[in-house]
Amino acid sequence: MNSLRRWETLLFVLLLAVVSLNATESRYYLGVGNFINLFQLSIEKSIVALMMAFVIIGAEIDLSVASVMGLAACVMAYTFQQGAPLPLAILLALAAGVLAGLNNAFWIAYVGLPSLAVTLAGLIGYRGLARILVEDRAIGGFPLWFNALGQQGLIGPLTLSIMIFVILFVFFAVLLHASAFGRLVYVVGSNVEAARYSGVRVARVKTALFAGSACVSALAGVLYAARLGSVRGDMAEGFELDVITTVLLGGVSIFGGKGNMVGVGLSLLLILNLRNGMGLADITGNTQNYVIGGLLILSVLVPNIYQDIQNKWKGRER
Amino acid sequence: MARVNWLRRHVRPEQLRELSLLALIVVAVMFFGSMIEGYYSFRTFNRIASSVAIIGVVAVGQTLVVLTRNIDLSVGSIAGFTAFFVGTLIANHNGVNPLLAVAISIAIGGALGVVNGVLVAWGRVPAVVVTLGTLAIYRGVLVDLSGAKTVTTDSLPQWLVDLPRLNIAPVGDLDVRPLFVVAVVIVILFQFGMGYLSFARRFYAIGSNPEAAQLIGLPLKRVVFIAFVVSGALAGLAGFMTLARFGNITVEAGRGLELNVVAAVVVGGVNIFGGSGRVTGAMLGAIMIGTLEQSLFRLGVSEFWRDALLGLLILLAVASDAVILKRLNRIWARTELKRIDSLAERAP
Amino acid sequence: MTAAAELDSPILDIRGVAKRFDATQALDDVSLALLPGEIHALLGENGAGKSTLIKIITGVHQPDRGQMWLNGVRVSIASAADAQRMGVAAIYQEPLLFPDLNVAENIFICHRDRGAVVDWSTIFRDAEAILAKLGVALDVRSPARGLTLAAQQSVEIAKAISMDVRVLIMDEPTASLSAHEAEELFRLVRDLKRQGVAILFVSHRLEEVFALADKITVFRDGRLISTHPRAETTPSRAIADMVGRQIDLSRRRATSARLEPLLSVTDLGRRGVFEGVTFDLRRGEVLGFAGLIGAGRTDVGLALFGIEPATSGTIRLRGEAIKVRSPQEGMRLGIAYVSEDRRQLGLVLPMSIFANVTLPALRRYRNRCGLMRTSLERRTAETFRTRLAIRTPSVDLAVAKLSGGNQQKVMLSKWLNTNPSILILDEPTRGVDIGSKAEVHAIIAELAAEGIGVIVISSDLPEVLALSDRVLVMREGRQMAILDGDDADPETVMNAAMGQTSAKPLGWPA
Amino acid sequence: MSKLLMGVAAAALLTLLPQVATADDGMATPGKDVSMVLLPKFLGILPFDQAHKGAEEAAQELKNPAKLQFLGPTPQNSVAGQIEIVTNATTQGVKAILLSNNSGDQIVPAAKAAQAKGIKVVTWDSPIPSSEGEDVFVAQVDFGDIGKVMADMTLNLTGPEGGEFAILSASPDAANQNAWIAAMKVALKDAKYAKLKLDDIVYGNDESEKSYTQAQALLDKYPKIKVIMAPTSVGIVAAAKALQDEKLCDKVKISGLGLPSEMLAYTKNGCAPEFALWSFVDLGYLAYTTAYQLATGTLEAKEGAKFKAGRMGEFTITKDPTRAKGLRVLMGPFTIYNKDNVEAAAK
Repeated sequence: MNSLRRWETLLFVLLLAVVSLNATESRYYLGVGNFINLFQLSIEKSIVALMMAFVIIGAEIDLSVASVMGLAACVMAYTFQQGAPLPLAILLALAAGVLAGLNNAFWIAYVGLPSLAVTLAGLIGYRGLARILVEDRAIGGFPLWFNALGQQGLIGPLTLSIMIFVILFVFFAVLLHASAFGRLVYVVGSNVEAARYSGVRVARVKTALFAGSACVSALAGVLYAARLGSVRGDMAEGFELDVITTVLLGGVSIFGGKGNMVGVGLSLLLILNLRNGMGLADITGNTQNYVIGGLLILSVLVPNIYQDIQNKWKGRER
Repeated sequence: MARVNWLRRHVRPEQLRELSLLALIVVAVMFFGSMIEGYYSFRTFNRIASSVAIIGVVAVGQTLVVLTRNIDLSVGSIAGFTAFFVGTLIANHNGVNPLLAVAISIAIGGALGVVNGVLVAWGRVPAVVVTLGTLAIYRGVLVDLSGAKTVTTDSLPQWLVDLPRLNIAPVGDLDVRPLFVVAVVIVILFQFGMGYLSFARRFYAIGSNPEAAQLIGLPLKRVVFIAFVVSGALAGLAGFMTLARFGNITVEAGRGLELNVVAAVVVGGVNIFGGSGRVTGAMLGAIMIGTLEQSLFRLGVSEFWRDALLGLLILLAVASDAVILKRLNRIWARTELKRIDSLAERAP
Repeated sequence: MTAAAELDSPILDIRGVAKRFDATQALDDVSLALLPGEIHALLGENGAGKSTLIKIITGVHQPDRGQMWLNGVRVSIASAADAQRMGVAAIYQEPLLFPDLNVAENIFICHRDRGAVVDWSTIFRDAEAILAKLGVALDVRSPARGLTLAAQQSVEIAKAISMDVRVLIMDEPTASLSAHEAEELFRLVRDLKRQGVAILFVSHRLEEVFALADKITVFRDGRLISTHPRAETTPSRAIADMVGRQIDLSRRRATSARLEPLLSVTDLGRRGVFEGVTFDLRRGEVLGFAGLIGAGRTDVGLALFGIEPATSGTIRLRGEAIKVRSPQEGMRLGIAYVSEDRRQLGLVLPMSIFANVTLPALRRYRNRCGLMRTSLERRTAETFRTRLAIRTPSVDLAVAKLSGGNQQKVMLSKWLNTNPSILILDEPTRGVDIGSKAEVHAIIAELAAEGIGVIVISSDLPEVLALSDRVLVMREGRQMAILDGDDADPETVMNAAMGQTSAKPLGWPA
Repeated sequence: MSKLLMGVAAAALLTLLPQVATADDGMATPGKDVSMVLLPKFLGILPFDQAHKGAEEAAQELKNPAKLQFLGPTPQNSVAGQIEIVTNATTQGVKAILLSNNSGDQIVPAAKAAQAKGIKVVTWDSPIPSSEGEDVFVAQVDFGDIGKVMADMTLNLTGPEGGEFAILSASPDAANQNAWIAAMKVALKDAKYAKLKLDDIVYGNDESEKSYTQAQALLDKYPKIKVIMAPTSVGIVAAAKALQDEKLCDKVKISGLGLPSEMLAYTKNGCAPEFALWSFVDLGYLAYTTAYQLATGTLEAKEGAKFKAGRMGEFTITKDPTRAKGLRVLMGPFTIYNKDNVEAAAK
């Protein structure tokens, strides 16, 4: 408990440091427009990260999120191109996402396979399906209202995606921390056997986790398509790295059962500001990628080292 | 009954698993052969062989890592990193001794593997986290250090450019190409090594029962560390093979290799929970993937069916390990018990 | 092997060893000498310090203070590998085999001197030779996966022998063995003894200890209380030393008036696990399940609760035939199962007391929007805290921070909160201190008096006898007997549990 | 109707033109502080590096005190990366963005936002297909001409009897590639090329491994194929290597757009007897000069505007005939390389 709170404090201090560094280093940083951009440029990943937090707290992992994003976008584009009205195409895309999630859930929750292997298969397989649909083409030419939803502010400068993100963040925070479902996710993540012996329908909880994760990813995929105005088979490739990093950096334990939405929110802000700051300092996306990769490792390594030191210290105290 | 017993005594469930994969490959080849004109040709063989070579070598290292209940997702980045830097080195110093170049490749790969190994074994960071991180880091460092350059064939010495089409032992039209030979040698070496070296048996022990390994004092951390170093070193070698095969190396070389390799290992029957699986199985997995990769597009269907099928194959492989193999093991154990019982009865 | 002259000087001499973990003094100034050709038994309740001592001897832990002398030389055992090199080996309750390695490899896994290359034909031959010496028939080429527990223990012993062991530590090696298998094991142990090996034998079964040991040492609260040659002590004295006082678990008198059966079980079975279980459970009755570990008692409990559903037989609840296919169904029918393994199966350790208490009945604490009513949860937890005297500063505390006895009470609260009509308690006092044990017993009696039908599964025979109205005895997945009230004396129960009719079990308090 | 309107508008522009031209005469004013971002499709291949060199050369000549930022995404992240870089550059308030567009029209919202803040968006190498959000496109050569040249080179290699060929392109969203392929298809309608048959178009995504295997795949799938046309510098070398490794250089030929230094060996051994290219150094130089003049106000992005681009001489902004809308500066001819001139160019 204590160490958790300490982690969030650390994140907060880091966030303050990054914000003040950015503010002194770049005079363009503090501005409404930049803050909107900062969110908007990674908004889809942020949305997916919210649900990924649930999955990892439930002691599972979903590597297929980025491929599901791509699959949903491609299903939408393909059916639209085949003549379906766009709202219908969007519904089909979301349905495809849910199906993908249910497929993951079936193998994990009912057959009992490790989620790492199943979602790795999903990472490869769903991407394959997406590319079968659109092959090497780029499909665009969506109605203007659709592109506008992705690109322009809906209320003031706030875009639809940002508003969806904010609503989902509040919703998921309540769901995780105050609802019965959230309680069950923690229970399953902490001790799945105890959950089973307490009459918890573990398979159902896991199904909800993976279906939810895929559904949110599909939504994010559609939003991504709206923001870019066109769809390609390789859309969102590699996003899973950023999403998982965000969640782990937020203090969610890779072994499940630990973590909270405040931490995830702080880690999101930290990563977004860090990326934005580096972007404004003309550091390319590539460098940003490996800084994020380093953060991912450090977010687990540092608490480990801290624990070691603490143990040693205790040993000496004796 | 007698036949079951014969089977039981001579074939282990794991070998049965490999045999069925082999059968699946034969079926796939026959299917493609019936659908595609001129499929049974040496060209097809060469094509599959050279695409299998690189995946196969890395899959051998990945097998060791997976045996210890870990995973190495950074192999693609390691291979790319090595291919690029050794490529640059050779481009700048055309006189570099070929063997030295190979040694440097292995050393670079091994060094990157050391980082993974230290973080996993001593830093106690889960392998997925470490290697997902180094996947990004190694690639990122490569792009930054490369200064936006490309290694191109024209800057490489002739021996390297000619390497992939060199024919070691011409058997009629059949070309036996060096890359494939390297892969086969590595597989044979490791197959025997894993079977006969005392140290290698510890990989199985540790993946089989890590708690017990700890209690009886097996060097758990060292073994995990070495698994990552070997995986890195072989990925480095694969980097050199990539350089030789493609000649032109951009900073993107080897991207996505890790997915193929993990797929090969899992399809090849190496248990994702560690402890069981063989190098030959991983190689068969690589051959299955290579066959799909090199054949599907000739059917006239989208090349991307390969990925969809690959996802399905992984699922089926893991599911069959979890469900069918467990049952087979139980049957095997039961017949064993019966045998002991009857022995005990005979000798009171 | 060992010269007679050396017989008096200890192989392993432990002098003044102490070890502390955080707040607990796990071992305090313990001195112990193991002589060659001697079986030295170690007794003590859970947490008395036995396992800490074993871990220090095998190099898993380092002592804070004290010395160890091996064959008259002072040694420090820094790792498990060190211990092996010095000829110190341990066999645990759960065999530590590698399921994917074959039998021969398992036997020789600790050998570091067999060269870098495995010579399979030699290793198979050597393994066969060792097993033949032990009189065990096993295929040395087959993997350890799928061997019975007894066979696995044989492999463990073969492993110890192969290393030319001088000190063998056996930590509850018979806990999972059938009587016949245990007898086989003892034969091997006596063989080793004849060869001059010093054996440290840890067991909870007094009858084994008194049948086997030459010397008996009792631990309590990390201290060595007494060491006696077997001839100079008695089981009741040993128990007194273990608990610190003479205990009197007075017999619960069976209430005479019997109502109609609450639960009727006929010929219940689960394929390959247990079969032919038939009994009635009445309201207000405590039915004891006795038997050795692994006799299938827990499996019957799991089948009744629905975690591992039965595959044959019928269950009737208040006369109506029911099927229990999942824990949810079990709970709906008013059945509760309190698991034997608190830490793994019973509690969610990092979570608060109240969250654990309300977990099975989560639905009742949800408002219409699906949000948790935590104040109501806290109130429930407070009720149980008072009722069962759970000692904790707050119900918000993580369960992990409670003592074993209080954790057990949280488990009870959790299931009482589902208002069960049938309560299945699996090893309700395992790892619980003696004071809490009495409290738990009182609670069980109280619950029965309230009309709940209680099934108590326990390996602690005095406990079963003291608590139960009737005792059901199981052995190797079969029901051996149901003993009514006064018929249930220790001898009868043990005879039924061990499948013997003649041999009187040794060492039970008279 | 719209044509008429455009005609009127063009006429109106023409009348305005002399005034603009006289205002500053299309001559650059050196020494002005103009911050610029040079944004290639992605980092890591030679042509873009050459363009960077050319741009730096121009920057020195113009004595621009502001450092030129050379920022690019990684290939796998090209679209999102380009959008991010354009957006950040907009926030930073640079004066001009030099973009080789790899994002199709996906870049439009970001580019428009940049223009709204007064930033000049000059595309080079690859334009924005709809030309929205773009001030002017600095075209290396006329895209229609490339189509014709590609058709000619193919016919040269197959000989008059014609035959089957395939195209190995970069990414499906690269506007320049798509325009060239489209132009080639138009050119193929001419009776002269009636015997050429286009089998397939495949994409190597500017990754050499993917391009290599795609080239192999073409050889397997179309046994009668005679030419692989690869209008991308990464694809053409990879395909040439594949052909060489397959020992098929005597039956199948490679052609397309490539760098002489990288193609030297293949031209000499006959795998790729003929290919074309322009100077990326010049392209970078011209793009920089154009953007500098637009940003300093000595040039306006209007049809007919003339300007001097240092060592490269005078250029005129015209309508882009290869797109529905949009303006372009046409750099000038490309060179066709063969065994006679490739060695000299490779140095």
